[in-house]
Amino acid sequence: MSELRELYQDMILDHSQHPRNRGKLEKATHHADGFNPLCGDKVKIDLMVDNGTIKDIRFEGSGCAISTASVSLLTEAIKGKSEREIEILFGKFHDLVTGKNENSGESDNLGKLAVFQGVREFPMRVKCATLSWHTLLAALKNEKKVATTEK
Amino acid sequence: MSELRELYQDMILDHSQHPRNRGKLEKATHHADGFNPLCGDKVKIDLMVDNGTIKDIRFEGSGCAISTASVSLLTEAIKGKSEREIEILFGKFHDLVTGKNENSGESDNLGKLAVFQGVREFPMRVKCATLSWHTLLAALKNEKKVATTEK
Amino acid sequence: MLMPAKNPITSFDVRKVRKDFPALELLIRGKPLVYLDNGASTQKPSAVLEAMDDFYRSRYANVHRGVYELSEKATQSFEETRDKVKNFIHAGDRKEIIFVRGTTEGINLVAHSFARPRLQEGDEVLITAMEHHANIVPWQMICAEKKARLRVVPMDATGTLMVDHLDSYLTDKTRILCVAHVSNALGTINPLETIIHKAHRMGIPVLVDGAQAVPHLLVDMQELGCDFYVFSSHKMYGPTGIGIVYGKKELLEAMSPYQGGGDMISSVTFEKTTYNDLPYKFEAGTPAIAEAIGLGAAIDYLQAIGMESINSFENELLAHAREELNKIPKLKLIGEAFCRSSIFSFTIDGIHPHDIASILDREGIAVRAGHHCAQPVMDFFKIPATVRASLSFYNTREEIDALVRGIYKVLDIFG
Amino acid sequence: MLMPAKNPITSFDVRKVRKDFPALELLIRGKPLVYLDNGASTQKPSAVLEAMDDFYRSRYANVHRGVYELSEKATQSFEETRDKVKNFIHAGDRKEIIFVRGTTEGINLVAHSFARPRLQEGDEVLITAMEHHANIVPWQMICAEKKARLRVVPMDATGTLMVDHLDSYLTDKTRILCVAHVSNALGTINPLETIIHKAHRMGIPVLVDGAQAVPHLLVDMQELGCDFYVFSSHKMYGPTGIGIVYGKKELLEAMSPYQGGGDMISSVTFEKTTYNDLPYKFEAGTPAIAEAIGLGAAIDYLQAIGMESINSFENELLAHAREELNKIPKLKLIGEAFCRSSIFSFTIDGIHPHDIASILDREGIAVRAGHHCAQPVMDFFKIPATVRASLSFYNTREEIDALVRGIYKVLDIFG
Ligand SMILES: Cc1ncc(COP(=O)(O)O)c(C=O)c1O
Ligand SMILES: Cc1ncc(COP(=O)(O)O)c(C=O)c1O
Repeated sequence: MSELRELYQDMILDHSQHPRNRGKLEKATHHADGFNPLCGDKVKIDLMVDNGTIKDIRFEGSGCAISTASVSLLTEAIKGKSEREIEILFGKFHDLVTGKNENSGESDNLGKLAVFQGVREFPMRVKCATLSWHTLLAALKNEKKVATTEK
Repeated sequence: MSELRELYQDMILDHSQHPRNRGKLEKATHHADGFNPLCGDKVKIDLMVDNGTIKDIRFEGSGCAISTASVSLLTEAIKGKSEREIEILFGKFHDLVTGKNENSGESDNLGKLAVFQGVREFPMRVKCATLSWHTLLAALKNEKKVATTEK
Repeated sequence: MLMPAKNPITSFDVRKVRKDFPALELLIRGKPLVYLDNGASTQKPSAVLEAMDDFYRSRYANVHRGVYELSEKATQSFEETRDKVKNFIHAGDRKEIIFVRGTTEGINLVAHSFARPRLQEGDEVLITAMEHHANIVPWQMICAEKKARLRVVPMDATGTLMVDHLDSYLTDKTRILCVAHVSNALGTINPLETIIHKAHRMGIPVLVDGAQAVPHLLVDMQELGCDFYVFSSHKMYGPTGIGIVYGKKELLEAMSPYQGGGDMISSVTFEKTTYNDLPYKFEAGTPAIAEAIGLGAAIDYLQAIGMESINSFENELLAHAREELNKIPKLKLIGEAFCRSSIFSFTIDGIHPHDIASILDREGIAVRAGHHCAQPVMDFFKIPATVRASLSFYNTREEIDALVRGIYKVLDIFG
Repeated sequence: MLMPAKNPITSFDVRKVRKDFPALELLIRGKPLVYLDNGASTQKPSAVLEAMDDFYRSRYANVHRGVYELSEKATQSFEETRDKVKNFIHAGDRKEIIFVRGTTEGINLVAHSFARPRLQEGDEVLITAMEHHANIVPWQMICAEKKARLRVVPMDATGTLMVDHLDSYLTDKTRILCVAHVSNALGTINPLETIIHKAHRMGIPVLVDGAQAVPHLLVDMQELGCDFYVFSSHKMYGPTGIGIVYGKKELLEAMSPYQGGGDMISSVTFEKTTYNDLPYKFEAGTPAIAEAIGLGAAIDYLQAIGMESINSFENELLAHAREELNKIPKLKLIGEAFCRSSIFSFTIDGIHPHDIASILDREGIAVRAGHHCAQPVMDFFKIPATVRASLSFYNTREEIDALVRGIYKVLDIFG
């Protein structure tokens, strides 16, 4: 059970049941849709970007606990950041959930996002944890295509 | 080697190298084409039927020794016979080459056709021995379709 | 059907049967595998694996074209499966049995070679609200090409097809009706007799997607009278890579070929090609030879147990499962049709199916979470996904109980 | 090529290699099997059979859709083969590797999804005089549908493509050029570099039928630069039921799907369906999963031996065979191209190939007699059929000698 408890930590359950920053942004400058065909998770992200940094963010969509908590915590983590900073953060986050750099202490810089460490034991859930990030990056590039976690 | 000698008896080799009744019938009343897609054997049969019995027959085509000998010996065996008689003869011939009725002595009634007895040891050559018969029966029915040995 | 069998099967011994399936002894992270994803694909009995292995080791050659003994033997073994399939589904003629890769390719074949040339602008193709993507997308594709209309027979909230309304969907523009025998997402068994009767009264041919039926029910082409029936080997304890299209001979004969190549022709010149006779006209190229041998062994295996025994045992299991699951708080079964096969879908309030399946997986329990390639069914029930457990005759009551315990763990974690 | 290798292979030990192939120990009516029909299909090494058997026993589940561990493992193993194929043929991207049933289905896929939408009335499809039916019939079918013209690059009496004349066949109406890498009836290796260069200069895409090349030659997509390359697993020591289409990513991306169904879509409603990304767009339905595992093992096996070793050893065998056969009176080799693979066709004056093959079969020697699915080649040489012996690296000089002795028996019987 401990691996499961590690995956479904209280903070993840809390954010999945009470996600923050849900909704739309009337004056969004950027937008993208994300979709994970495997489990049907969908996420829509609205951004307000000003001067290269993110002023505001909202999301809509339905997904599993991991993907909902991921997008909820993401919205809190990226406000005020630039695209470059977000890419670096996602790189670290990706390493965390895929179990790369296991003992490098990188997760220290991830703040609350470190709560997703348990995902590394569930390789099939990596896509749940990263869908929102792929969608965010697609929104920043204002890509028309629906973002997926497939490569 | 004995099975092979039994298959390629002198009479079969003779008929395959010097087939009888080769050619066309100017005044054919019936005609059919036969084709064995497996080995590419082709045979065309012209018949002159009068009053329900076969007055004359010619064939054209290329094939292996078994199929050429078969059509050559067939042309000799069926002159003067009625469709019904031919069907009965083919029934016996078919039993002979497939090895049915092995010891029934039926082959006695087959005359020279009994030379094809060795085919029973070569199941894959049955079609070679019977293509001409299928084509003959198709000609008697004046079927438009190309006769094959497939069922 | 959901009723417990009248005579509990005495001859059927699930402990013994399980020994035939090597994969059922696997451990998943130390816990015994509880394999409840049989709707996606079934495990294989040793008899099937050994038949294929032995074929490759002792009789392998390409089929249909060799004049030597090894090839003749291979061809015989391959063609024997055609006869076995014919007998298994009570087809009228071995020529009516076409080897394809699976249900998906089978439906595409019929869409391409039967329906497409018969579709005019404004014509209609009729499917149902509970079809698998394999029985939706090929029809969408040819309807788009031919400017025909895809119409959908609705179902009700229990997941039962609204057969009473069928007549209004069967028009003089309907060129084919395509329906699943058993729904892979809901387990519903559709009333094919009524459906086929109504369609045939209007002269409309019927294709049945039998992917989820053949492994569980006695299937009889003579009784059903459908025009096409399509299914996959890998869902009926046979190997991957092979499946079957049954088609009525007159229809198959009138159809143009599907793929072009060797074996499906009788002669080729650059100017003109003559197609081969049935069934070869539809089997271009080297077929899935060893897979046919494996499918033959799977049919032998199923027939040795008997489809009636399989069906009654699975019905008992299903009844037990539904009874136990109905006791779980917040759990909702999706699909409550009266006639059902041993598939059940469910959701739990506030917990996403994906999370449920992940937690069950840690208990060794393999179930599916997702849309089950039936997104329109999910849309109908306004849910993103369900958890689906699909049973086989090799599953046990204890495995159902393990599932139930697993679900309680889920509830516990999500507090 | 026909030249003996410069350095006789010391590392290659055919005795040892033969032990890997259980079927090579078979007896045919008491005589050791001499299997010389490798062009039709090859025997399988134990490694391939064991990989598939083990997969079914310990890792089997459906792929791509399961959220449980077993399915994830199965998906990984399946997708690993895509990488192996990519590396084996030096493709640029794993997305360029599409699983199909075999060469035949692969060519049909390209004909349907690439060529068909691009063909207008009066356009031309260019093939060659030595194609297998699989590379003729699909093109005939779409040319007939689209009122396009099928044109044929001629060959000369040695069975060599008349590449000098190619330019006059490449017109601004040519939409695709389709050519065999190695002719299955003649053994000719076609000068692909020149051919592809000439076609590309005119902006014409090239499909290469690699069925007879991949088992024998080092094949490199980067070097060849062709647009599509198609081959079958069963001819390269892998299982039946699977094959590969390589296609350049830009072309595959621009193409419409082939078959519709599960896995090839990313979302489905009754109104609208969105197709999945490469390679899945072209892989509808449950694929040949275990077969992919087997193909992966076959590639591992071939790479462990090394395609260079295979090629040089086979060339030595071929040189020996041609030398010995040329000594036989009345025997005529059909196909005398300078660049050749280890396939040779022959006829004997006055003796039909079918009779030759039957007699050889009694000696345990499996050769093919017939048109080898290349009837136009037979028509060109004005013969109904040939005997074809096609070699593998597991054949020996002694087996060639047995063939020669067998042919003398034929001559003897036909006196
Ligand atoms: C050159 C060539 N192309 C195509 C094919 C067809 O391959 P398959 O039957 O595996 O589809 C073959 C083999 O028969 C061949 O030799
Ligand atoms: C009802 C139904 N139809 C069609 C299919 C597709 O079968 P396959 O993937 O074997 O082609 C499936 C299985 O996924 C199914 O359950």
